[in-house]
Amino acid sequence: MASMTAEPMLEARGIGKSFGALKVLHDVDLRVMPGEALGVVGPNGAGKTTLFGAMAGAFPISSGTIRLAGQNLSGSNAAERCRMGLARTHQVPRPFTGLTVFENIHVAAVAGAGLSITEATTRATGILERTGLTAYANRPAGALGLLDRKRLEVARALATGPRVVLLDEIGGGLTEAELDELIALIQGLQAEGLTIIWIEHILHALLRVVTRLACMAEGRILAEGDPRDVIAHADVQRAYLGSSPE
Amino acid sequence: MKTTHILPMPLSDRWLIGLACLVFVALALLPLVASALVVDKLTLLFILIMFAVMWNLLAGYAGLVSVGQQAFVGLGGYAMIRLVEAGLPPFPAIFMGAALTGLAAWVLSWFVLRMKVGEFAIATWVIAEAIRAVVSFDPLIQGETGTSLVALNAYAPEIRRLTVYLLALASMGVMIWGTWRLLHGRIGAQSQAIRDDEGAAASVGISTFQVKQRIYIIASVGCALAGALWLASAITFQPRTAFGVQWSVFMLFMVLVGGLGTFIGPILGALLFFALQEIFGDFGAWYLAGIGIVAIVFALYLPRGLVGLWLDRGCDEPLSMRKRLGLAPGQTPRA
Amino acid sequence: MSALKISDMVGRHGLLQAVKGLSLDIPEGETLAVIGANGAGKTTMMRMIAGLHPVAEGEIALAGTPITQMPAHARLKAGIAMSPEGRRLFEDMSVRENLMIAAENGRRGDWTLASVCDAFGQITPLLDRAAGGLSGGQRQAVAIGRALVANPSVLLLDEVSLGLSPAAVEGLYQSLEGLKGHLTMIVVEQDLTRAMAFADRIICLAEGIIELDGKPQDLTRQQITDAYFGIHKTPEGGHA
Amino acid sequence: MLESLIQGILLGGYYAVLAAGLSLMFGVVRFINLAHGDMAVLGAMGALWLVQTMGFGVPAAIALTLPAMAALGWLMQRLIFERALAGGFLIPILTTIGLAAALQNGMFAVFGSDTKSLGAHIGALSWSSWQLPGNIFIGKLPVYMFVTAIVVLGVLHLLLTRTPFGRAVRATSTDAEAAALCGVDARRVHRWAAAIAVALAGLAGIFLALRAQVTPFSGPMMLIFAFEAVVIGGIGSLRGTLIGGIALGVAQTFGGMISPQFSILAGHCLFLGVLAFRLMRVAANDRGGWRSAIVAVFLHRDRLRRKA
Repeated sequence: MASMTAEPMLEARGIGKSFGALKVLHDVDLRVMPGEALGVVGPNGAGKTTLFGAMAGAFPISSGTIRLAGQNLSGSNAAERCRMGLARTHQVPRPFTGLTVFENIHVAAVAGAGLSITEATTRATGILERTGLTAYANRPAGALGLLDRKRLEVARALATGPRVVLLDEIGGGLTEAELDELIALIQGLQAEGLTIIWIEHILHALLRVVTRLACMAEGRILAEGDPRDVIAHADVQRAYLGSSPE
Repeated sequence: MKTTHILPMPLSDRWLIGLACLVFVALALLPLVASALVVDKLTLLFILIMFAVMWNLLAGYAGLVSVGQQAFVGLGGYAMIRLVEAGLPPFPAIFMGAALTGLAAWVLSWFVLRMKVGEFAIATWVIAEAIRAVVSFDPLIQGETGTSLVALNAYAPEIRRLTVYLLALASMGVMIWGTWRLLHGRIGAQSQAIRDDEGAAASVGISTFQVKQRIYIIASVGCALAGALWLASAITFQPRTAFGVQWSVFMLFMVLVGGLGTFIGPILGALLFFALQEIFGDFGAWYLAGIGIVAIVFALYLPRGLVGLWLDRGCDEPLSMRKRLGLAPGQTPRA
Repeated sequence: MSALKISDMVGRHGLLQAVKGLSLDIPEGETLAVIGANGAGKTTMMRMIAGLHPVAEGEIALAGTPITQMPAHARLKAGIAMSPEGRRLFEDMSVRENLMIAAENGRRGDWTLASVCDAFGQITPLLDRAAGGLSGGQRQAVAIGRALVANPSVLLLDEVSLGLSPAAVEGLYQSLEGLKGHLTMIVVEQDLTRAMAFADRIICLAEGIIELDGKPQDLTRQQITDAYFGIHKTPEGGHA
Repeated sequence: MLESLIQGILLGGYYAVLAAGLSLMFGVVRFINLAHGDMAVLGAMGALWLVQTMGFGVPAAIALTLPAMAALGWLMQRLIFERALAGGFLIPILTTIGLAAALQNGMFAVFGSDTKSLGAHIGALSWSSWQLPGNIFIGKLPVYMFVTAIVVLGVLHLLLTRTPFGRAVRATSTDAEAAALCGVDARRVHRWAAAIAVALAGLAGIFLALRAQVTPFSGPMMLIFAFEAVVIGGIGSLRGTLIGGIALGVAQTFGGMISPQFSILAGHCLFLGVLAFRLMRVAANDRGGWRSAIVAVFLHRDRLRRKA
């Protein structure tokens, strides 16, 4: 593949993070090539969401470096990273409840991509269409159901014109039909060449999208590679299910 | 058919704005016929509306609940007194004073905007108290005794009354119009996003500190301007009154009763507060105690204020900040 | 006689349905293990039984008495105690105080500070230490002791071995063996092998519903793995 | 100098009692009561009314006022604060500001605006003093008040650390859910905590009436002092509150040596300084300590310049 020789789109090296005395991430290395879709799995408390927060700049990291297309991100805050092309969604959707769905996307397009009000309107309209939210455009975001809140998370991230999106458990709690819709959306983004990292515990959904899988446990990457191999990996089985029989 | 435009303002809002313009013109002409008492009362009303609109901008749209806006009310007046003392004519001094207060707000913003909500509310109050104490050290102010804007006595009372009235009317007009423009622009949606969820706002590229800082400075300049105008009509400056926490309490009452975070709410709240004061003001302390109880009742049972009553009936918010997208018939919600 | 009966219980987080119509009948003295992936609804289910999470729909009955609307502190007095996820010890207080709170506000019975220390030997030397300074295994022992000292008839243990060393897990289960049969236990356990060895019955939750329910000896590891990962739902496998 | 220090420390006892109630409400109930100072004034007014109108002695008036204040606190929690707490962070602020306005003006309407003092009813105690070596005079009343403050805070400390009720209070304040799992009814605990907090406010108000004057509008200043003491000492411990109260008292008496107006300003400055230091320390820790914080700030500035 051509991307093998290219520069990684997003690269995390030796990421460590402690909250007080509690060390949540130990020396995590992760890299994604442009256009790649990487899945991240792992049990509760493995540090997956913390890793996303660290990369997106939600809080400062204790050690390590993060590069976006070769550019060092340390010292830039979350807003700056977003404007540089690193967008994220939140595990528990965090819509701006006082704004309408359209305004949620519009404000992201204005702030994250630096568009004018008119340009942002055009982009937001297109994204509403893609994410199937057009019908709810003028509703307050606080009134949305869960699926639509998750769609809005994705829509808002897309509005910022990202090069990389970090998707955090956007499939949890959805029905099968809802999940299918969501997967179709993400597959579409992938086809357009967007780089994706997706944390998900609904494995069958993840496997329909990602080409590579990383499994985390206790703040470390246990295994990384072809999804089927990672699932079969003994350490991964142990992390999920406990000690193997016999 | 795909729609890519934001709906124009609803007809009812256009009527409302037209009506407001008419009222504005009528108010500008009113001194030709009205008595001195009416002019004075209306000046006070304009000042109250300015306070309410500014506090709403701060707390309702940007989520910065301050109990210390009296710092800027007092500083606006104090700066005016100092500028007049330095030789500036009193009326330009009103605006210069407000601008200087903006500078003070810029300095303070680096400190207060890093605090959490509870800390912010109290620390802004303590800062107001500290500024009051510092100001009363100024020999010109003579401690708690205060001073008077004697320079204003150079004007005939009618001229002074009329000038302050017109300046207050114009300032109020500019503030309402400016807030309208501001909230419809980039910063409006961004500040509301910060109010709803600051972390998520940062994650979509909003520079949260800068946006909060701008709103804080604008609201401070607005309060300073209103404070200086109040001084121009009251003439006497006493630190305890000018920096009194009652200003913030009034702002909070007007905004809460009218409807926090709505454009028209604070104006309604100011009108109601003014009316209550006219009707029950003679009851003095009992009236003010009643205001406190009304505030408790609103906070506990009607936290969205008078506009909330309207919204609860399923009606659209008048003069809303919402950007509505034009939808084709097939695109309306399924449910 | 059922110790705990849950009928069509629904639990929500905001608009998300975490528990989707769950029914369960647990006979007195049974040890039930609950397994399932993250987000399957295990912890929400436990919190609903303990009274920490509102029941949106459905009923919970304790020994025949409906307790659906009862607040958590009253459920302790009615006989349901829980060692929650994350242990939730009062970190600034001593171990003794942690135990005393539950003893003072719970039911009277055979379990006292002394008998808890007998059952969990490792607690005794820790009594006067601050709970914040304990190791993972010690914390879990204290959390279980704190639940026991309220003399419950139903004991809920969430994420029993999460974050513990193998030796600590071993010691803990040895102590728990002694409780089997004396009271009704519901145990959330990520370690499948452990769960199959310890419990009388296993249920596997997936996305808020019971995917599998049976006695350990009747279930194969493959069945459980499939239910756990939901792998049978991949396109190749078709929808089960 | 030494005399001022001693006076400042003695004054700190009063501030500590005032602050303890606020801190208890904040720490246990997570409720910021902006009417705390006005409740203190209400306590003072209640005692004054009992003494001046009903003819009770000062000790009897105190003994009657404090339980009444506790009952008031319990009712406030039950009727107002519980409901306000359910409405997020804004509603408690709005509610208690309204309550403050209602209390201040209500007391003004009932008791009038004159400054009042209990000082006239305690005879020689209000002005007599002990003479220490080095020609230092220490008022008897401030010493008695300080001792009372220490005793009250000590009893409160024992109540919180040694009794089942105290354990329930501490458990609820650290983790209300875990406390519920231990059979503790948080609402009941909150009501009793509010009762104690308001009784403490009442005691502080009586202290103020004994050593100086009160007016119906003294409340906001008392609230500010209470906040300053709480923040200076750090939220969460009675010892911290006592230290914060003493630090505030000492700052004010030393400030008062420069000029009378400077007294209160010195307290404000200490408060703002402590707050600024804490904010900077948090910001620095976020960036991995002071040194790297300074480096980061400069790097950051460089990059912004390059962008522009």
